[in-house]
Amino acid sequence: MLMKSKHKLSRRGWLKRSLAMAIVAGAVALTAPAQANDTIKIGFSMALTGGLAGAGKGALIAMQVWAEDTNAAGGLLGKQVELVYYDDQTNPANVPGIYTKLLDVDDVDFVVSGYGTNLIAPAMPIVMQRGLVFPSLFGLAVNEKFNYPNYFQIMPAGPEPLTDWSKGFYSVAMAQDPPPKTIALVGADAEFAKNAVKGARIQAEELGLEIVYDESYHPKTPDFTPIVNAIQARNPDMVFVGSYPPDSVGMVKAATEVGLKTKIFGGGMVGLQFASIMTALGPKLNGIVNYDFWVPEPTLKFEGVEAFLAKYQKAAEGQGVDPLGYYLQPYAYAYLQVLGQAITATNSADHAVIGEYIRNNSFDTVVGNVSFAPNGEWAKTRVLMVQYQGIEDNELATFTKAGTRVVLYPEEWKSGTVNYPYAE
Amino acid sequence: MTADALLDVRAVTKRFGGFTALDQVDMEVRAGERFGLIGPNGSGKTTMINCISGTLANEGGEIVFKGVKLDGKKPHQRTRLGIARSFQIPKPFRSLTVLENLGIALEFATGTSRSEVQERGMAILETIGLAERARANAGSLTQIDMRKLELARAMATQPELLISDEAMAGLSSTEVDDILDILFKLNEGGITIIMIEHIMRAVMRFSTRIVVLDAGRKIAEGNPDEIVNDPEVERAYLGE
Amino acid sequence: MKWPALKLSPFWLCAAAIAVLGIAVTIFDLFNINTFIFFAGYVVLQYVVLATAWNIMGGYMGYVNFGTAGFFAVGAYASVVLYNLFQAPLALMIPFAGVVCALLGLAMGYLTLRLRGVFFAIATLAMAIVLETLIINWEFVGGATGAYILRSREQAPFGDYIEFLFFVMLLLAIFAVSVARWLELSRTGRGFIAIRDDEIAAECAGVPTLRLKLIATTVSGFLMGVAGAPFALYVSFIEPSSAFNLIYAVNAIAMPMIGGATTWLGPVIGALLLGTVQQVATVTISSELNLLIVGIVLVFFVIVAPEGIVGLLKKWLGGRRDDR
Amino acid sequence: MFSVELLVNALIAGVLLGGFYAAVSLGLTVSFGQLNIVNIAHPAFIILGSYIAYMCNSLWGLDPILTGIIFIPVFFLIGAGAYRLYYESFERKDDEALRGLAFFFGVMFIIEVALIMVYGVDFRTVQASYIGQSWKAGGIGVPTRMFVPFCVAIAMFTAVYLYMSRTFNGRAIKAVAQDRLALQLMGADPVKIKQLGFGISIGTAALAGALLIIIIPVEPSVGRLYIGQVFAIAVLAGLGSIPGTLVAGLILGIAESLVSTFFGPSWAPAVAFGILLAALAFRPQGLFGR
Repeated sequence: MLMKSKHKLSRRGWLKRSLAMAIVAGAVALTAPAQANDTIKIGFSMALTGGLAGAGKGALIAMQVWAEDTNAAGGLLGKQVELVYYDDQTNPANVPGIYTKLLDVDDVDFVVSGYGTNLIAPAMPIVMQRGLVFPSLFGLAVNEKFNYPNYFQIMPAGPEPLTDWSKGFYSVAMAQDPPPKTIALVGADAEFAKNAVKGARIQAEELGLEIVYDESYHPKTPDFTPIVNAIQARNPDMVFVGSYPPDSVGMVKAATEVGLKTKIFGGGMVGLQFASIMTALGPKLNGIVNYDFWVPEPTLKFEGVEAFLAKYQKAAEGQGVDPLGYYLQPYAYAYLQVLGQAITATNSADHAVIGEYIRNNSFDTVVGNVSFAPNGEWAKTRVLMVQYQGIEDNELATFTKAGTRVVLYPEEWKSGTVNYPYAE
Repeated sequence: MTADALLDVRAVTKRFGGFTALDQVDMEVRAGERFGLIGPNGSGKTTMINCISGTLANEGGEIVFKGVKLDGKKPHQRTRLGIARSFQIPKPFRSLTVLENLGIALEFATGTSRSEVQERGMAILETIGLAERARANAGSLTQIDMRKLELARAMATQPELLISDEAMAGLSSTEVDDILDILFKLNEGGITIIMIEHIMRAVMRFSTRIVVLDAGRKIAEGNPDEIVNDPEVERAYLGE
Repeated sequence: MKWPALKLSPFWLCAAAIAVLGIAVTIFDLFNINTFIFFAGYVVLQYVVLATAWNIMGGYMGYVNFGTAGFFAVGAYASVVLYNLFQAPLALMIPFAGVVCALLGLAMGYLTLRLRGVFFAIATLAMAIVLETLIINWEFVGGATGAYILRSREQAPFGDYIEFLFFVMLLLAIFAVSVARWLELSRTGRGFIAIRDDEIAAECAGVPTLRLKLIATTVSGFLMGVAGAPFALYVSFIEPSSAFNLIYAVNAIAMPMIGGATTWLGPVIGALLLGTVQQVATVTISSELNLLIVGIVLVFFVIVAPEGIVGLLKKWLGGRRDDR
Repeated sequence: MFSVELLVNALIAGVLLGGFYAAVSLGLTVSFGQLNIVNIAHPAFIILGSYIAYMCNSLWGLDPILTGIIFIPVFFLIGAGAYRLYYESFERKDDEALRGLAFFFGVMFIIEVALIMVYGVDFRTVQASYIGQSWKAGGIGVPTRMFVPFCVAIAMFTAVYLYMSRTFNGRAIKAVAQDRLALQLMGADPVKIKQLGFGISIGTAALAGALLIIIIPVEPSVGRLYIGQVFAIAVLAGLGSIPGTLVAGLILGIAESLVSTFFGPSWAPAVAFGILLAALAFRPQGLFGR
């Protein structure tokens, strides 16, 4: 056909053009920012959009506070610190590219992880290949498979993250008289919640508790009333929940509406630590026993944490992030503190030397004294079990006061006593 | 059934929910015939065509074409057996040229090789009178040309039986004559034609035999004269 | 008509040249290309495969598949299954994932293709969600917790493993585009167009529409599956919410639309362009604007340039079909 | 584990959830079912409604349902404008199947990202007196957080149903996709009628969004999760049938609730979509379809 030959010509032209376009675009990507050797660059990916962006943005602000603090104090190895970061869009597929860009194009001196297990794991092969020190932020049992000696995880889950997570929940419950006999386990069908429930299941079996309900739900479940009803029908003494922010809210609402009767309720509910959700739920939180990482109780006023929070809260204004910054933010500051202290102490930029130092020393940070187990987790768990107590309104200020989230566990940091049972 | 029946429709029934569109309709089309199928709106003409061409499945009765039972056969299989149809509302392949439209039918229905499409397609377009529009986009045709394309594409499947579904609706009287001429010419070439039409003048002039449907039932059958004088037909069209 | 022989040669010449170039930069480290380019390039090429696969259904036949992420994820998880069973090599994973997804496409086709186009689109959406639920509840592949797949550091003779992955994806992209182009130029491809323009008319013109649609879903599924097969190796850790990420579905639609959905070249251009822009934006803009680009570019193109870039180029080069 | 009490509770929860599902799908029944416009961005408009309810609630303490009602006219205008653009760009050129779909896909993304830029990705909730209460009789409980949205949903259904069946314009909307010509002969401009219909469709999103944020916390991309559900209901209903939408919503709600109560909640969404796939495969015209 006549026209077809014309097509052929132009098609060939397009192919050339599209190739040319790809090459040009690639070249743009290659163009590195101006190289400067008078700074120490720390690179990372962070979830600034997508599902984990709330946490990611908060972490980023905390990390920027650390950089300012460090630079004000003279930097590291006599050089100013510069943070180089990219948005991973909460998509793990973006992570490998970002870390190679950081290392090969931006020539960063150090890398630290982004936020969350899914976004930490994809970077592991790259940092392992190059033998880099890799401080990580809130990954759950990432190193179980990789067994990488230079991996250091700042979340205080402890050397056995699966079970250490809910240890406090059982410890508080089993100390009661009479101790509970039955437990219901419920969790979202997603990475963290599954692990949290798994750990809770292992311990329930070890303690000889009868598991009367053990189900997971789809993370997008809109109404939790049927689930709470089904749990209530089994009358468990304990209810352990592994959930994410929206379903934590749904679960708490449904529990108050149904009038869930159990002796202890909570455990691994992510989101109840966030200012926006605490103010939304207000008094409905009373009695819930849930994990936490930092709360403004007198036992947890570590050196520098209040100064940090003041700076963070100022920087966070109008950024659409958590205005209090208790949960994750001090740890985002601390994992850089660990790296910075190790660099200063060894006076070296050699990853092997620094890794060796971190493995063998402890660090005073805004989240307290940190030392790492051989698998890179905290040497000793410090997942707090706190109970919401005496909350009467939905004001933000309420949650800045001591006594609203009383630390029950670990014993070392205990700041009050448990109200038991949850509801009868 | 007579020996020379090309298409034999036996007691065909089709229901849509509670509505019976065709009720035990029998009809027989002989080879080489010019057959008219008429009836008021909603009488079941289009449903009948859809059952014959296979776009609808009849529930009762059977349809036999050249001695082959059509039940369960897909429309494209019936097309390959030699039943072609045009559509009341033209359905051209809009992103293709007129010739390429025919190419689809030629390649798929008759297995014409790509290299012969041009020649055979152009031959059909000559017959239909659409040759000079061969390279035009099918979507850009005028109404009359679209009707012609419908017929041309149907012809490209090399049918023995051509069903023309209201190919003249909305056309001017010279255009109607134009289409009629084409259909006569095709019939002379040996193709049996079923014409569904509202334009009485055209049906009566064209058909050698006519079946009248009303409310899903066959109410009359015969040559044009008999039909015109049938009281039942009159009642169906004019109401009681 | 003498064009088939003539027409094949420049395309295959280009394909061969690209493959040779791929070998040169991966095995012989020609141009000393930065590792980052391989990582980014892998993602872009993966989109070339996905967009091309989508376009076989969407562009040629007019059946919009919202379930690209479902096929992609099933391909990725098929690899996880093989890995968990006996640490299968990638060379086995790819055909296995392809066959699994081809069967999935066939099954989906049987189930849904008698439906009108829009219903089909919704059914694909539902199917992706059902598949995600199944994977979430399947502990063998990690369930909701996810699964680790440890890749080796190096792969001879490519050196760095990512160079190997990049090269594999390059071959897959060439393969996918060749298949799409071959379909487009074949009788089957012309049947696809007839189905897109009017399905009933196509059927009545002798086109076996159901069979062609099943061919399309099967081939399209196969290609989406092979695109997903190396994914777990690329990210090392796979869990349902990232494997079923909606971005794959969105990009698989946006890329052909932007490039031009009626030819094999459209999705290639769209994927190279949009994919590269996304990769560049990831390391430059780093904000919500990144997502906004996809949305705005997509809306802009469908309104202003319905034929995509290919259509624009066609006009610009004056190679427009004359109607008269 | 089975008891009558549990069954009754599951049914109540299912009915209440189903009413809400139906409210969320109503707009799509009008646009997709009656006007033949595949507005894949409908859930995004609902989320926009949620955020407006959130904004008014957090700034001035306005009741979310009241906000929803106030904003119906605003959304109506947005919808009418969006249809105009859609018509000029796609429908007039007979190009809605592929590009129109892609257009709404893009719109969905733009709304989502715009919300992220303004509000961030935190989950937002509203305060109202009826959230967190419940009526109890024996072991049976009715949470008002679900009951109030259910009542509003029923009211909205009744209003739209009456409008569509009792007024000239309403009947014209129902007819427009089937028979444009007849409409023109009756002196109605099909484009204007579709504009009106699409306006109503988007208008319902304002109120549905308010209901959504009463029931669950909302973040900008949560709408995506509901695309499947709302289309499932619209299809199951038989496209364009308003009573059918209500019934289909209830069926989905009850199915999810029963499965969630008795078989384990992780299968609830799969069962719902199983129903959809079965409906598509065996009865594509839907429950109330023609």
